Amino acid sequence: MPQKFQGLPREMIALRASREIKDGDYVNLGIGIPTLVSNWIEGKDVTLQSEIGMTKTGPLAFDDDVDQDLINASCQPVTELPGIAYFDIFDSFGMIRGGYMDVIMMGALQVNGRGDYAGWANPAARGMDIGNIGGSMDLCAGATKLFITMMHTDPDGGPKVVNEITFPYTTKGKVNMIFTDLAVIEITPEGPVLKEVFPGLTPEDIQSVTGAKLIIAPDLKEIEL
Amino acid sequence: MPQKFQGLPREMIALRASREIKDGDYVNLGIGIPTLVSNWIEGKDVTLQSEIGMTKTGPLAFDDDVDQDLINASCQPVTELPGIAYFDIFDSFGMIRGGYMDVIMMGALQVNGRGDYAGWANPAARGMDIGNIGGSMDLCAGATKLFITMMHTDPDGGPKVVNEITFPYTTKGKVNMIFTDLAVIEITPEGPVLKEVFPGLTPEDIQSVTGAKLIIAPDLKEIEL
Amino acid sequence: MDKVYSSVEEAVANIEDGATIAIPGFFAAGVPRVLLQALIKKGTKNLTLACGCGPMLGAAEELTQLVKNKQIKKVIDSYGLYRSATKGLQDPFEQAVRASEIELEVYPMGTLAEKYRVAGAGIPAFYTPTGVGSVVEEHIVTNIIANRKPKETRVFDGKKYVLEYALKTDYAFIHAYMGDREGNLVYRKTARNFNPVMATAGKITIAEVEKLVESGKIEPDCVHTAGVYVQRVVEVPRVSFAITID
Amino acid sequence: MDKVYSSVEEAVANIEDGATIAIPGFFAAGVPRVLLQALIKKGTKNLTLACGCGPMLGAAEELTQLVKNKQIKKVIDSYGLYRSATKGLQDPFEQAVRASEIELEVYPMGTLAEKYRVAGAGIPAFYTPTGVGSVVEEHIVTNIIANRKPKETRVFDGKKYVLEYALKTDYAFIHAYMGDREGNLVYRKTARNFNPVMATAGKITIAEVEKLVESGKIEPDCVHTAGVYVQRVVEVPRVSFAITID
Repeated sequence: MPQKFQGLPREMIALRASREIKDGDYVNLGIGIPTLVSNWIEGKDVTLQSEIGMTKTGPLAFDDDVDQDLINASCQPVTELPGIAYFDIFDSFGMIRGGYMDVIMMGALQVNGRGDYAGWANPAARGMDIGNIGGSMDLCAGATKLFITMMHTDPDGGPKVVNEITFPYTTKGKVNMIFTDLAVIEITPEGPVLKEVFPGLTPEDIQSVTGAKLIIAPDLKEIEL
Repeated sequence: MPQKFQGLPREMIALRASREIKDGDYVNLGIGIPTLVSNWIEGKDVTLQSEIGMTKTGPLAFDDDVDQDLINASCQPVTELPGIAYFDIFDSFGMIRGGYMDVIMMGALQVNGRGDYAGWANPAARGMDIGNIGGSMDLCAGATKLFITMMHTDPDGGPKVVNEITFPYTTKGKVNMIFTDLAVIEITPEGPVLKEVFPGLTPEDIQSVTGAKLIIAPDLKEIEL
Repeated sequence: MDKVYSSVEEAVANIEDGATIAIPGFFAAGVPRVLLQALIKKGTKNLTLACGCGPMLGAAEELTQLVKNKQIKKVIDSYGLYRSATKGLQDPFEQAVRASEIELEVYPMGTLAEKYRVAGAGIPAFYTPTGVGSVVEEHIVTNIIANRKPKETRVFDGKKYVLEYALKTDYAFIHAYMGDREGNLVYRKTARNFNPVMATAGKITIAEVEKLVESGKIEPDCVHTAGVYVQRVVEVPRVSFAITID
Repeated sequence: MDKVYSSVEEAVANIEDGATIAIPGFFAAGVPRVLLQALIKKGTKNLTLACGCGPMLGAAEELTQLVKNKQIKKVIDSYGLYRSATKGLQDPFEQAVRASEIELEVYPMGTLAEKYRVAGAGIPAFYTPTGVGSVVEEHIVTNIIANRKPKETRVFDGKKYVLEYALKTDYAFIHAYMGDREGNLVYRKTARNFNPVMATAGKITIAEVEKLVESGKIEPDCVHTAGVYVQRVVEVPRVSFAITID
């Protein structure tokens, strides 16, 4: 089944999500769309942490700037910003679990309206029920604010904001907001609240590609970039 | 009560104990007579660890060589040997608990024949039943070989190698050998074995100032320095 | 983010009565004495000083002043008393402990180190072999009898261990040789000791640095404490002091 | 003590079949590839590779060779499979895992980091919030169903935690930028990652260093791994490799 609606390109999801990052924040960006968020923080006084063991990670490195001893947690060559610090992996995860990250952004396979999400194993695609946990569960455990950035539906057009999670959980009850190509959804104690929609789409359009029952925000607006 | 027998001076107890240290050993020396052992390891390929956070601790520093940022765990200014490394306190105690020290030497208030010892609190002298634990219990927990160096009797002539420990325990069942001014005693599953005596003294002399019942080694000999 | 404060007074200004403050230093080495002096000046009361190995013996003048001002409620340490019982008898702090006016809670040094480290690393509790065979395995060791709460033990693979808990503090005072504006810190020789673990244990970590440098001036592979752990940085003069605790 | 070996072959000579070896590296960074190549040459069988974050994806050629030689019994990792399921389908290692010929035991990365760290520090077990709300809290996550042993959980202050255990290994292979004859090591940038914790986890720790220097040539305040943890040091050429794991 093809995608029902055309929405934001991945880079623009990242731009929208980047608006939630404030001066002074320490931020960890997961693999996928979250990594693209780093393109949108220029001018902000933000420190990127990479769980491989550094703070003040700089932009991607190319050509002669590539140093095989300097990669981010997505295995991409990166550069140094002034004030960069390197540290051991246990220190890196100490600060992650210890709550020192102000904002954590992750991709997901499925999220539900209670703030649970699944992102580390896709038994259907992999042919087994284990996969790559990586640092995702540690990042969730220590998260102050946990944001999910992802496409609103899977490659077959099926919902990723679901009523019930069917893939192996990464964490439960920790997600604060979801940023997709079609919408911005906030997880509240009452349920998932639709806060912003892609220009031209109605709440009904969004609900039609969403598994979880959405609450429509009284001040619902278009996604502003 | 004065001391019944005259034995080795403290420096010579340290010398005898130092004979147990072999090339390649990592060694931690406690406060008191153990610290003096460091005077007798020249020429040996031995690494001294100080729990304050260094390996390859050098000899004491004097005059212009004193650096207030470079002290050993007894708060004495020391010097650096080639290959010295500094580390954090949790790393220091990680290697101590983790069993990386080949030899640990400690002073004691009381030791018994089962390898228990007391060294951190003297309620009689202090007027309370708490005192300074310092790193002593960690050193015992991680010890491969735990040696006690001390005077054979207390300042009043009372035994320190006792039948029953009356001061607060530092550890139980961990002591391997005891080096005093009068004797060398090995703790074995059968009990404390008198291995060496100060020249001129008999096993009966040693027993007369010892609380624990001593087993006399078949190859009993004089303390050799 | 620029975390530099212009004075130690400003850096400690909002510390409230009743706060728990981590105080690093191993006897005379690496003690945040200038911050302690600011705390005396400010007169904050009812303090718990969470130490590692006798930093207040290294900062004896500051300790005596804090005791005389009745600012201290409790001290946590592995080595809080003078080695000499005779000297201790004349020490105002030890007198207050003996009179139960100040609580002294005692742990093995390595257990304390780990209690601070795990506090910063999101780990609530751990098992350690240290203290087994002593009163440390039975209850919290303190001069205040009512606070001697029992401890748990557990056997793994035939060996007994004690369950110990994370020790998070409201503040941590840190003494570093060098720091940059982001709060990245470098310590010197054995003055490092408890500073890095306590920097992670404090909810608010305040670092006094002998040398303040611009960000980018510290060799990134040689940073001892990453700035993420440090909320306030203040430059202080290097203080000379006697190296003795006897 | 001089711990230098003259060749990697000599450094790995006594590794026996069935050994568990810690392999640091975070994808392509800091992987001890020359030691891995010596292990392939030696042909040691029945190995357990205790990893942290996909070092064998960074050393893909070595992994494929080890799988083809049937040298691997088990891999412990947080990220042991290619990101792309399509690529994974063609990967001999993943095929062996899917066929249950090789066991793959999976932990969260920070849990693994701590398992190695506490192993070297004499701590048998610790509680962590990581994995709560997932299968990680329920049992050991592995493709071999019979080995899915249950895990304990416990609530502290109203929050749930998982009990995890130390992971001590027979050997640790370490990749360092610089080392001296005593085994003091310095890592470079993000090639540090799991190397320091694994250096403490190995009963025998073997370090390949790109630059061997005399004792005293490393700045003592910048030593990352103290020589006490390292039993063997061997100088190796710097290996260049592709930085990709997709």
